[in-house]
Amino acid sequence: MVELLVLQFLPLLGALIVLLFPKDKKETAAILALVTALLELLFVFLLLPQKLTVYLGLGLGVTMVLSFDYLTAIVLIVLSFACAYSLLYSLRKPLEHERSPSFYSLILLVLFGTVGVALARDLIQFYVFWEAMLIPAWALVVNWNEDPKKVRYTGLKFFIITHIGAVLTLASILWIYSTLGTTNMFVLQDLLPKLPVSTLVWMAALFFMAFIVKLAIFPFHTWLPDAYTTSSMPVTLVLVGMMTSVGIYGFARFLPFFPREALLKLSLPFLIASLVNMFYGGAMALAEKNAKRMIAYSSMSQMGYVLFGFATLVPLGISGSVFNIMNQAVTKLVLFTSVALVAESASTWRLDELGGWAKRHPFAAVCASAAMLSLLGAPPVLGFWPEFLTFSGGFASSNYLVASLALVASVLTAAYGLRLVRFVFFGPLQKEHEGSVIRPPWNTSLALAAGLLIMIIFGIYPGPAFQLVRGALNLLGIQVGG
Amino acid sequence: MNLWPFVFALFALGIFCLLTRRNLIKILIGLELLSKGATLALIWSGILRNSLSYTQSLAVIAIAIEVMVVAVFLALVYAFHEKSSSLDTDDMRRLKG
Amino acid sequence: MNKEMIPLLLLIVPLAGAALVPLLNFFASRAVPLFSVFVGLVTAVIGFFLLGQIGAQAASFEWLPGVLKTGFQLDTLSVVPALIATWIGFLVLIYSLGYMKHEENLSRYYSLTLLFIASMIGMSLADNFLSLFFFWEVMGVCSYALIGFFYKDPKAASAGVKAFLTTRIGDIGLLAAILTIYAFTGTFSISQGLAEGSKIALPLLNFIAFGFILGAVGKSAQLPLHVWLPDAMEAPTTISALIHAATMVNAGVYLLARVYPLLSLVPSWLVVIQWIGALTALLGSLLAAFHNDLKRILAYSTISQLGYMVFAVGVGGVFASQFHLFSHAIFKALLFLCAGAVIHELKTRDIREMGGLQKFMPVTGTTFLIGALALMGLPVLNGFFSKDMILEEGLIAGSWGPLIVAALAALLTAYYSLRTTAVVFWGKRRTSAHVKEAPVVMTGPLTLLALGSLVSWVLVGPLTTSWIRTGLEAPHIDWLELLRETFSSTAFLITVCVIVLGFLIFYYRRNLGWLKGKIPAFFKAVSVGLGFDILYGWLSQQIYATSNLLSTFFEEKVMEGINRATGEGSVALSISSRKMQTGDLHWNLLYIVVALLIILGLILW
Amino acid sequence: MMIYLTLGFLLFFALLAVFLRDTLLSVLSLATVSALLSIAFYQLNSPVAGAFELSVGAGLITVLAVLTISFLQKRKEKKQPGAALWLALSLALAALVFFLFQALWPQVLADIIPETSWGEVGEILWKVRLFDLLPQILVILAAVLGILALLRKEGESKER
Repeated sequence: MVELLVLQFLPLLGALIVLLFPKDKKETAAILALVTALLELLFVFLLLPQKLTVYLGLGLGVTMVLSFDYLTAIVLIVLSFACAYSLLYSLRKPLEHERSPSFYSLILLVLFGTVGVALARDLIQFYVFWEAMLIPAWALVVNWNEDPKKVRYTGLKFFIITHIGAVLTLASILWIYSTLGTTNMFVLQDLLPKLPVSTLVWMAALFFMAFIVKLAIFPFHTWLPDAYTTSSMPVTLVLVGMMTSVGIYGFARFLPFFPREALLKLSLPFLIASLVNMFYGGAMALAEKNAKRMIAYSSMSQMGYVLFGFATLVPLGISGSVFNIMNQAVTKLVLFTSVALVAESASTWRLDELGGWAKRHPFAAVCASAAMLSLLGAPPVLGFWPEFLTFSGGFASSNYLVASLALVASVLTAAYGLRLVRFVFFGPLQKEHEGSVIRPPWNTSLALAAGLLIMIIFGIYPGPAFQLVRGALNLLGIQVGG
Repeated sequence: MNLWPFVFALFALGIFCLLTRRNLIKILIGLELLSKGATLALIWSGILRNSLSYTQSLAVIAIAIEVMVVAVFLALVYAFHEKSSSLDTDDMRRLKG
Repeated sequence: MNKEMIPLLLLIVPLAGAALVPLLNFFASRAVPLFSVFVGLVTAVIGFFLLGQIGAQAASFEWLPGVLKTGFQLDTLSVVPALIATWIGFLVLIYSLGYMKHEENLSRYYSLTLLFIASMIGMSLADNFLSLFFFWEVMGVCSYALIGFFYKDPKAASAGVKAFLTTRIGDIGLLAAILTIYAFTGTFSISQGLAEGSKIALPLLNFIAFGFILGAVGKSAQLPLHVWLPDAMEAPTTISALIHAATMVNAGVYLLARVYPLLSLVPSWLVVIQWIGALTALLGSLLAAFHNDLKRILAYSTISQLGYMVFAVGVGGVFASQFHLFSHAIFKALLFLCAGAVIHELKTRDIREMGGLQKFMPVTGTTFLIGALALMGLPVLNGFFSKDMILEEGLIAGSWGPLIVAALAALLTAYYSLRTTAVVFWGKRRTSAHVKEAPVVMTGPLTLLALGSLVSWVLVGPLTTSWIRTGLEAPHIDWLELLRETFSSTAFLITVCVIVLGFLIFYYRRNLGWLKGKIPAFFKAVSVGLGFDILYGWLSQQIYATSNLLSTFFEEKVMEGINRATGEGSVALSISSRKMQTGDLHWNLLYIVVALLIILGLILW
Repeated sequence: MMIYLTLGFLLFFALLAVFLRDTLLSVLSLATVSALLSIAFYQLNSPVAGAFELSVGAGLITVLAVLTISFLQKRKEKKQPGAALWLALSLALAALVFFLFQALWPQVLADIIPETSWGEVGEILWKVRLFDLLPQILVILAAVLGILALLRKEGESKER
């Protein structure tokens, strides 16, 4: 009972306390925020073996339903890790002048919203937290932006497109409420299968819109490259690590929620959309000349794989996508951070002005290579397992053609991944950047090392992580493997 | 006996005043006419329904509210006049989109 | 020690070594090479113990809970490539002590090499397709990273990318095949998968066979995906010897041999395999005959020899292919390491700048000659017996077309091996560089490998014995029988003919100069590798251009245009609707009144 | 049918209130309207509402409005109302006389309109409409605060 409330409101408490700090105490504020995120992470681990549900009456007939199961635990671990990672990254000396307590407070607010999304078992509550997560994220994108010319447009695009998705989901929620008279997910789980399939198809399609937009599935992807590219790095890390994870979580949570017969009708459109995304995002990443934008597009392309896994509707594929919650977050965080280290030293993100940085940033080179391999699903890094599971889902659901095409898309992924690393780290170093090895700041190194270790350890031995994924899906009634 | 025409006439006059006059005081008068029409309608409906005590109490409340509205309105007028030394609604363009 | 743990230990020791090397680099970077050699030694010793384990049951454990239970398959087919990796890996590590002495980033080199050895062991010993694929990919990653070891050289960086991408195309075929089998049988286990293969419907079986062949073609650098191997020669020569001659490129052949029971269910694909192998053998030897880059010659020769092995699998000679794989690993590693010694001294790879080196580098020269002779298949060297066995299998299978092509390739092989040896080690001295023999850490492995090339065929007896004991099909022959059979077979005649012809061509090569004038197109085509690189380069350019077009036109104009249009449209809408917001009190009041009237109307009706 | 007469007068004064140019005069006409309305209420047998209307509508509002107008116009230093004021005052006086006349003649509609008394209305007000009454007090307080705030703010801004 109290545990879940602590889990839910700890970030909010942290955000409020951090907000009260004076402006000149921003280092303390950052450390406090970091401690909050780490506490949250620790707390999730402490709660991990349990399964809890709390009904919390708020008066006026409103009841909050919080529940903690393995799926929630997975996403909470990833969220608090990503939050701590972003905070650790932004904790550097000298602090950039515009980083203020309110910045750290906003990041914690994003954590609060996402944690709420993960814990919510009431559709309205889910929606409220979904919005609560978008608003601080938007504030971060708009206020900590590196491109003053485009910031208004970017912020507007981010806000409007993500909100369109959210509103469509709200429409579906209201539809469900008006037909079944409740928004409690535990109750709805039994009630929904009683509706006719034709209704359910549309309900589900509307419902998944928010997640589709969040995953940046073509043609709703246009917010992503701009938001990722123009935001300052910690904000990008927040978007990459937390927003995306919550998007995938939404899919994972609500896929078993709708009856299978209805989803079968959506399977093929989703598969095709995911294929389009893979190829389109891959082509964009391949053609891109800005490293940050390239990674942003790669993220979009990767989300195609995630959607693919869900769309197969086969336990293996779904487990691959749930596994991807962990993989995508860690991989993208490490990739962005390590390339950002170079970009900071070279003060450019343009690929044709970079090159040969492995000499001066060897650690970043190692991290970026590992993350790139994870991105394109090559062992012995984490990315191999989710990708393999995703594809095996495709084959197990007998969509041979689509699955084969997805495999072909993975060559495209390899192409841009290798291209990125090759153009940033290999080749001759430009004359004006010659010099000795640069030691990155301790906090960045620490963050990178944590990410790298996670990628390699779980790449070689994915057992514990996959066991968690399996347990999570088991609780949702999906049996993975024998 | 039918008092509805009077009620409507008062209403019409009030609305006419609101829509056509530019002076803020005139707008106040329009509002007042409207509310007086409303009070009259209240009383008359009480007569028709034979619940005059009840409607009277409603009317009392309405009148009390009315006076508050007028007081605030006048304060607003005063404030506006302080700002722009005008009572013309055409000078109140800050609501413009 | 529990005997079941030996294969696991064999896998874990180099893996742990790979993980420890970067750590060691922090504390004592000087000790890294010696430590790696020590790890290699331990691995090699454990490899000997593994010999006693052939056919035994090994421990298995859950890798991916509920999905993948992995273990070790200890039959001769799998143990041989693993042992090649451990032993040649060990020799290469010793050799690296001298060869890589003056390079930077040695911890990266040794760590990746050890990781590679581990993954080769894991790949060959895997008892299920998925862990096979896992290690298969790890090998690819190591190969990519080691090809790009000299990352400052743009050529090396691009070569790594090219190698990875090209093999990746093969890998997706392999993955597709594996997953299709999994979708049908519900297991990744190789033995079960092969046993239940006959239950799979024929179209899917064709798909699976195609996938496996694609995987093998990519990894073993067969036609038409061979283009990455010559470029991979940008790697340090030790790596070329270990990965791109002795071990990784054999993985494709090993895979084909492993899934042969499945392939034999679809005979049409076997024919395809034959042709692929034979044509690759011809192409490789042809290109090797006309190239001037020492390492590239050896690379093309590797391609060609791998073609033989693939051909052998195609005609059903699984044992022959593995026997040749075994021989080839030894003599090709030898050749590469010799070439490495030469390149190390001369700092050039162009054979036209070499010559007359036998006097200055007697050990290297002699061992290179032995390797070259084994390569061309001169009797009593290991290459002779295995190549002969392949040709004999071809004769038995009666597939004449590919066989003739393969024989032609053997002829060219004889020619280019002689040519290379002659140009590099014999004749006039064409360089002014100061040349001396390589140090003992380099010549030692050379001598050992040369010895191996001379006598490794004697092992045919124990090989076939254990081959049969682990339930694979092969005739039992010991080395005496092998001698008798080989010298009395028709294939021997072919071999002798092609070698003699090759000698003749080599001897009269100057008289063949007029050919150059007669068919210039041919020589031009050969000089650009028959245009494969150009074709693929063009294709990738097209892909790149398409994505560029998509990016500049579709993404930035159309998608962004849609965004802007919706934005501007709503702005226009708001501007027009803004006119209603005059800020005029009267208008606002009017709206209120109208709205009230409407509501009134709604209530009344 | 005195009620028609009263309401007819009422409409006439309402028209005056709307159409008179002078704001002060129209405010006074409005006060007359209020007074007439309260007479009408008496005639309709609702003395409580009538009393309220007279005291609040005709009295308080008029006083407030006139105060505001005079306050504003003094600042503008416009011409004094002069004769018009006298006219308005006399009109109001006439209305008052009319009202007294009516008050002395109460039993016009007794037959159709039920009697009510103060006590009854008050009882209803306290018992049935308590829910309205309490917020109303709040509204009054809020209004007072609002007025104070508005006036205070202006004063402050002037000081600056």
